[in-house]
Amino acid sequence: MKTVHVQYFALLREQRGIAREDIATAAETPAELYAELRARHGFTLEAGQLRVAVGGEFAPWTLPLAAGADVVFIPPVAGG
Amino acid sequence: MKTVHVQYFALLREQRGIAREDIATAAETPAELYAELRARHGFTLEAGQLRVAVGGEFAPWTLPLAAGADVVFIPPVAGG
Amino acid sequence: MNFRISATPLDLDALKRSLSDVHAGACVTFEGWVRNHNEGKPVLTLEYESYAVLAEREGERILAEARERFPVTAAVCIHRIGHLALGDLAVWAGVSAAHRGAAFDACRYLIDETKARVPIWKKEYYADGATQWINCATRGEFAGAVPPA
Amino acid sequence: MNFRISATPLDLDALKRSLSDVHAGACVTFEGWVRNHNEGKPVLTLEYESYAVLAEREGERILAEARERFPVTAAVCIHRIGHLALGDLAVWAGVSAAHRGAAFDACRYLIDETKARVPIWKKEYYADGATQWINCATRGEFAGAVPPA
Repeated sequence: MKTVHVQYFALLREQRGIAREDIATAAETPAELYAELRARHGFTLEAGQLRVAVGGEFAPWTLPLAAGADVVFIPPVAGG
Repeated sequence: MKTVHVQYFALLREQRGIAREDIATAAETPAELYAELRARHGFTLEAGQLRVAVGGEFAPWTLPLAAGADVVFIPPVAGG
Repeated sequence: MNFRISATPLDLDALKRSLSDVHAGACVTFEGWVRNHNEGKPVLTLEYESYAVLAEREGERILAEARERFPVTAAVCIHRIGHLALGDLAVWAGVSAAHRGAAFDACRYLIDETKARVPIWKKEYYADGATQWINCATRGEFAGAVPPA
Repeated sequence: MNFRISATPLDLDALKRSLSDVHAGACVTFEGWVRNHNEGKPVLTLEYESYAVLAEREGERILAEARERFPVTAAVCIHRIGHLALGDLAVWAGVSAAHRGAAFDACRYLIDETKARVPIWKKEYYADGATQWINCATRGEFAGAVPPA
């Protein structure tokens, strides 16, 4: 188990009810982490609709998750 | 012979030295009128580089020229 | 009139406001600025001249064509005449539309057609003292010019 | 930084001045305005939210791409966040260039890529009391989204 820092935005923030939390997890990748959080919080967005950022940069879903990582799941964007 | 009113702009105005004049002419079309004026004033522009307007509207070079017509020969434009 | 020839500097805020509309989600503007060079020659200043009555008629036709071709909310184009200095605004075209594609395409259409068809002439004054009426040294600059019969 | 997320209204005069350059003959700007409808539904107000640190990084990449692809003099893009009312300015993109083709193309590139790639989200508030995070009800809105392995 390690702890990672997760920030939520937009629909994910509303569905979670908070903007950030620390998660103790055994997930080894962002993909595993999102599956875990989705099951726990009932997020309606599927992973395929999201991108993920780790440490403030877009990252592959298969990136090994380090302890202390800052993770953001990015819902479909809609600027403009 | 009839009299027509000619206005000059840009390069034609500078080559003629005045902005407008009344011309007594036997020319039956703007094409004939321009040939006459070009010979008289040494305009460097060929008719093929110009358009012509009669009465404030673009007109064909073969339009019959009426007495009192307002004629403008239009050098290559360069707005913008 | 939404196409105008202006002998005085333009009020850009007022022009922009004239495009406002709650149905519009996109606004594209084009500004033509006097730049310090043209085809490699240093330009000091410019003079624009126009046959205004025909310029405004032809300009209104261009605006009507843009409104026909593209779903726009509003379209305006103003061209300066007179002496202009480096950096001065020579022409302003603005379009609002529900969506950005139409706004970009219509604005581009306005300026392209204005440059090709509207009786406005530009004289450049160069650093070496020479001057030139642009496009008058070459043939065939006219979209739609018909040689005399 | 030439790409910014702003929680306060934009100073358009200052933004425009930041594009000025004696080498530039063309300036194209795009403004995205809050409009009163979206896909047939009456919109009352909007809320934009952003993951600003990544938005500004991705935005700077988009500006760098535009400068690589098109011969531009300057390029700037600013996106608002927070609550906006009808007619408010949501995003401003401006490009100056020696020639108008590059200015139009680069400005279009900026806004297209910003909408497709920058982490900004829009919530619409409708006249009937409903709200919606745009693009979240459908899949596949993401250019470049890679499903998890």
